[in-house]
Amino acid sequence: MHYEENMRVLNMSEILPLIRKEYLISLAKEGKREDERALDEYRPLDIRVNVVDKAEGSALVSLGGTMVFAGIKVDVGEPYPDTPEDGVMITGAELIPMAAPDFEAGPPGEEAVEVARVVDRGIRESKALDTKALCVRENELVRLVFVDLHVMDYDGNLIDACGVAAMSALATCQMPVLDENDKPTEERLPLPVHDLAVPCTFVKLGDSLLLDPSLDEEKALDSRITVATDQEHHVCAMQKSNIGGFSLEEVMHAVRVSTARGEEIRGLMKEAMK
Amino acid sequence: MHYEENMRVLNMSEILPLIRKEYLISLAKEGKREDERALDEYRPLDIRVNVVDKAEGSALVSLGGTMVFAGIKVDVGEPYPDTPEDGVMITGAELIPMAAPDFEAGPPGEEAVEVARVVDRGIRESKALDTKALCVRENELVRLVFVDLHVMDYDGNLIDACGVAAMSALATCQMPVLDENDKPTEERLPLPVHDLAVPCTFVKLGDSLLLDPSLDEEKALDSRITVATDQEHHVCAMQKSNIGGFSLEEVMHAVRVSTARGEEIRGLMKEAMK
Amino acid sequence: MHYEENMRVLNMSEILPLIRKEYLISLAKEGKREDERALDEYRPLDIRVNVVDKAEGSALVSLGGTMVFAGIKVDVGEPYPDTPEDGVMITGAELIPMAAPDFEAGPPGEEAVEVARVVDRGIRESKALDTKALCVRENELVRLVFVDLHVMDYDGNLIDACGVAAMSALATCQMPVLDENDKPTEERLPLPVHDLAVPCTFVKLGDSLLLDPSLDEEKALDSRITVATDQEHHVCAMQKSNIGGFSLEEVMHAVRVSTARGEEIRGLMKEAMK
Amino acid sequence: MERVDGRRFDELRPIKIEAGVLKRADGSCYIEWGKNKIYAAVYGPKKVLPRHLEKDDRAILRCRYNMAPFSVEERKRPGPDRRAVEIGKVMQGALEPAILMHYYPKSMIEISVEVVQANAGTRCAGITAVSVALADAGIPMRDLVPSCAAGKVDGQVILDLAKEEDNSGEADMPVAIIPRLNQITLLQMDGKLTEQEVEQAITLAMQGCQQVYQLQIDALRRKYAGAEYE
Amino acid sequence: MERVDGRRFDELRPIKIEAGVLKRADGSCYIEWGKNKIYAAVYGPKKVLPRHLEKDDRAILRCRYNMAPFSVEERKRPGPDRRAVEIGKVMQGALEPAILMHYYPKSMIEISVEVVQANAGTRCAGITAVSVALADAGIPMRDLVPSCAAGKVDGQVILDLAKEEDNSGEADMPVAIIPRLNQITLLQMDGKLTEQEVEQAITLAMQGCQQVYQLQIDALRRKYAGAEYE
Amino acid sequence: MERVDGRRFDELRPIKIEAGVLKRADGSCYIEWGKNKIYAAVYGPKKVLPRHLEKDDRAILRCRYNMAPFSVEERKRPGPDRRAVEIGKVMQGALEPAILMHYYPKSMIEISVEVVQANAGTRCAGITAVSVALADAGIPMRDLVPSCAAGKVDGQVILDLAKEEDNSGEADMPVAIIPRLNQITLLQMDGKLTEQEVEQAITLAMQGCQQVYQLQIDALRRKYAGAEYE
Repeated sequence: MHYEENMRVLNMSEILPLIRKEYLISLAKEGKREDERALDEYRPLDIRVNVVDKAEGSALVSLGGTMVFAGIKVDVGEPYPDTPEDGVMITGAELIPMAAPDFEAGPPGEEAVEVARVVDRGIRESKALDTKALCVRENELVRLVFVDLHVMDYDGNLIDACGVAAMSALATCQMPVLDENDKPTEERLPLPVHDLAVPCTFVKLGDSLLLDPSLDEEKALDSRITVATDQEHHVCAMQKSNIGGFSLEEVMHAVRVSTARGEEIRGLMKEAMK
Repeated sequence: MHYEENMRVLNMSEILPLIRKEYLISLAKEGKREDERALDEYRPLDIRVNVVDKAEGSALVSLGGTMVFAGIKVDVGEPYPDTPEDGVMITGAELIPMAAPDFEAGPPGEEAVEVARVVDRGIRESKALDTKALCVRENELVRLVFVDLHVMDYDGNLIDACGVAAMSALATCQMPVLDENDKPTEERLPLPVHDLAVPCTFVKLGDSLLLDPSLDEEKALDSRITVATDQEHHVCAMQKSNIGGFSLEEVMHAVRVSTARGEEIRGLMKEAMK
Repeated sequence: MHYEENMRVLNMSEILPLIRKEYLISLAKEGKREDERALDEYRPLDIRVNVVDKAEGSALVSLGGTMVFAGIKVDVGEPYPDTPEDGVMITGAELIPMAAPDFEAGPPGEEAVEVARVVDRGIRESKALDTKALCVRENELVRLVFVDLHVMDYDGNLIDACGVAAMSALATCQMPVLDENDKPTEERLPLPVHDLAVPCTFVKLGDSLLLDPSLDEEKALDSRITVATDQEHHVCAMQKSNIGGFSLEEVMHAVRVSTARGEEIRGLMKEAMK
Repeated sequence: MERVDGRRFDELRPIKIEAGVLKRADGSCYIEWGKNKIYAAVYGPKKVLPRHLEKDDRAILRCRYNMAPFSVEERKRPGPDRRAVEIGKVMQGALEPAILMHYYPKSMIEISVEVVQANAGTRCAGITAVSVALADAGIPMRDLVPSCAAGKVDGQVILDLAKEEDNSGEADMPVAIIPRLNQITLLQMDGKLTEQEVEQAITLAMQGCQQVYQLQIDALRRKYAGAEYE
Repeated sequence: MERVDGRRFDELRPIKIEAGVLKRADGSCYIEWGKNKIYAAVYGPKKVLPRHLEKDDRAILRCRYNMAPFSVEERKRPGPDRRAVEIGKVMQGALEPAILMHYYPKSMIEISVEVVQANAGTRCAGITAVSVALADAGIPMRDLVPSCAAGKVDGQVILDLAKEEDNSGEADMPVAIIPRLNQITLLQMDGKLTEQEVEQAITLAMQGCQQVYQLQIDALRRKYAGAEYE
Repeated sequence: MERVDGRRFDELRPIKIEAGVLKRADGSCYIEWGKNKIYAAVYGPKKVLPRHLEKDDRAILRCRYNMAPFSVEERKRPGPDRRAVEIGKVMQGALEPAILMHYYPKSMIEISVEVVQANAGTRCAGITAVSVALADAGIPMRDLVPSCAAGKVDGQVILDLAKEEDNSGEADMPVAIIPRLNQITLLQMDGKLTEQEVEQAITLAMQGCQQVYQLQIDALRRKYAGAEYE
């Protein structure tokens, strides 16, 4: 196909030699991957919650060699003027220099911004967090929920690891009840979390879609797509990322796999939260 | 003249070869310019107001190939401690990368800062905007008038284009009336604008003063001077800029031409505001 | 000694050739210094207070060729949540480009941060400033004391020059009394200062400890240590800095000398404050 | 279903595209899309700065999306925020596959989108304008990149949501395609859709892109009347 | 004296050290020290960027100390504050004398400490973890650098203050040493101590460092079982 | 007219200039002008950093104007604000025409003005001090650059406004000249003046500059007693 050849030249990775990419593509054509997974199979996913005492909610997620902490802090503040009855969720991601040799200190780059925003969108749009229930006094005072993603080790597929960590930390978060002066008390109440949104990310290598890309697969990718689904198997967020394109059929394949795998991951999350 | 020779070496443009500068100087000596204007003639000036619905006031000004949007947003806030009875005008200019190949993204550089401050000074000192009338409650609450200059295309003489855009946008700005709780209502009232300050900028090329410099003339300039005048032909702001100097006679020539041309530009502004 | 040889290679100054360092070390071994001081002797220390009218407190300190202004501004604001009954002291240091050919404009680097924090710690821990007496209303409003250190000329040993300047400015600071609306009045009251903390800084050159290092000695240093003492000869802050190490004996030597010299400097400060 | 502005479910807002509107830029475009007013500019190919970003075998593409402080209801602080950074990134992903990047090794193409007035759909309008600006700059491309959103409002999948529809709607999905290759190069979604609705919405958005594509071609024809395009 | 957590005056909090816990880093270490939870990572030796920092005769060392936003009581804004900048600087001064920097001219060693949960003594725990991570990365050193604080609480000099002790205490003094050289490479103090108490506290802290040293060696033994260390 | 401090309309405030007051700077000057206290320093000519700013045929000049946080009524946040950036720019424009920049190709001259106490007229005092510092640094110049403001208070054009006069005045106009060339290299104005008043004010300010010029020469004479200047 003419298109494919052009794309190959266009997206030739600067890091991994072309030959390495060709190898991964040829493997994928046969439905195989370097680490012997199926194309639609996750790496081992380990979820631990309540791992940080100082956070109101927390989770440590390992996805293959990728490791992410999510920590939740709940505060109070003013609502946004256009949503005076809604609590506010603020999601940030830091790709700290510890996590990879090429991560730089400093304000979040566009990679970190995209991770945080896609994770945030999946959770927000699934309505997993009931922001109405986080209103203290309309137009005046609401709860602010800070979700901080701290990436410790980067071995591919940050969005899914961060998404699972954030959702797990939120779902197990115990926020302090306020007294009559709006000051936090010792009493704790769970956050109003009613769903478990799960993002599933694929890369396209040649004509194949690979779920949960490893670092090497990410480096070789033509294009990337994330599909977040909720408990009722609705799609609640999508994000095509990086260079390259998808056909409609490829997108719908990604949607179908995400729905199935999302359900399995929700199972693991529930197990971890017990 | 000994001085002149030294100055020529000193200010030799790094961008335009000396030969190009010499050509422009020799033209100017005969009272001519590359685009066939007279030395004290403006390029075509086009003023359109109310071009942005979301802004309380706006103007789009084209001066030759230079194109600038001015947008006004009116908010409320605390007065400055030393002027407790005055509303506040805040002028900012952004030289966005769209406008020229060498404009960089990021916080305003010294060029953008100077443009904003000279434009601001002309309007402020002319008392065109009645800041006293923008006081809501002394010492407590006043109107804040944000004047944002967004330079889309840079073809020389930013100050004059920005000055005319800012003044035109202010003069046609309809600010929301506040209700008893200091919240904006749907009702609109014009800003209290009582004058139309106009800046006129000249460059010195050799011994000649050229009004409204084109991009090429700016690149070749020895020195620059701006004179802002008001309706009553008072000078309300001056700014000598860049390297080089002026004699007293040259300054006074610039003042006289500015007074005359300023009046013509005020005519165009009034026409555009009809 | 094996250790010493290794250290010499490790810390070889990049600026001063090894030979210069060797010379200073050999001098120090004989108890001598280039400027003929004893190892535990200060350069001439000149303290002048109330040198800036606009500051509530100020001092200009010269220590050899090092020159520092300290200026105090007193404001009001909220206390920190964990110390609701305490006024707040905020110490900042700026190593402005004027002070040395290699000082860069911009936010404070790690050198400036360390200077400010060590000076701050000495004063804070000595309890020289009675922060309780700076509380206006518990949990609500306290005095904020800004200590700004402006280094004009850098000729070695910033910490001691800055420490003496800050302490002298605080001790002579006259803050405005507040009226019933918490607004500053013309009336003045001294800051509640009950001690005079003094930092003494040493560098280690070879096996010798040199008090009050000159610029050249700093450039050649193996390691640095600061000991701040108070009126009752308590140690109230210590800071080992830079590469290299100290034996316990060396540290205790530094403590003893600091106690003695600190007392002398307090004498000079009191003289200057008369 | 009656839409707020009387459009059919598969109807675009009025779109006006003009190529070559700026003097300094190597290529430019102005687009009015409903109440959106957006400028796009292209500079390059030019020298890469800083140098270490240079690629030996192809150009690099830098995309900037920015809103003027007065382009939205509440004054926006000048300079790109996190939303703008993300849009810049997905714009790049949408456009780069259409550009023959390997024609210009060791060089840089810089793209700017400036939103002067915003009213839902700025990223689609921006991408649409940029690819016209790229053509205006003479940058060789596989194709133009038209862009258009679909969404779900009141239970129905519709094309090109206006601001009021977006605010009250159940989902919004901006899409960009390379028509000749039938590839989707921008795809984002927020809201809630079933699998079937996702397919329906993408299909509708792709049809919208085809309409936008014609408008892009028309704009270039108007600018380069007599010259052959396609 | 009865300490808040029942420890003797010269007793450390429980310490758990694990070497080699991160995949990407060249060397790494996880330490739990009382309620502190801290990761350390080492990258390098690698190329120096920016180039003008390069030294012809030795490596340069860059130290970063950072706290996660959720690691403390009040949420911390992301990124190092002034306290973190100072700690990074003194950590460098504590560690560099133990590293054979001249083995790697024109190169750079990068050290990161990330505090995930903080509870007094993070800089000592961080330095302790970093020197294990340096060993894990195979960087040649004169020795490990154990670190430990002493302080004064209720008039008595004690070892390794817990958070509650630090808050109510009269002085805190973090110390790090190079055991083989018997050199103090970290020494800070705030509070009020007499000359005698300073000597007592340093001596006690140095004894604590010796205990920590054994735990560091044990951790490396566990990781590199069979390999010889010391 | 009676001025607030009893001066004549054409009288300067008391001015004290001292050259060579800093140890590290290549040239320096301290000026007290009324209640203003200002230091100026010059470094260079030196290597240009960053390199890409280098000019093949001449030096570049960098000007920094800064106020200490405690130099004004309300504490100023450290670092230059927009006003300071503008003053740095006009200072450069005022001074550069007097410096023989082409004597030092590929090099950089750095100028700093630090205001320790401010009381109207800091930019004029700063320019005056800098040109003495330039002479102290041995930088070859066409001439010194004296600077002085004129303004209008209570309807009258007067020289060198004090703070109280500036606050209540109708116009302020800082001017700097190169005396030998009779060229105005700094000229700013805010307020309201007729054409005639503009001419009157410039003329008065230029006369003030001539007085300042003598003080500059005196200061250099004191410093370099015996050496010939002029």
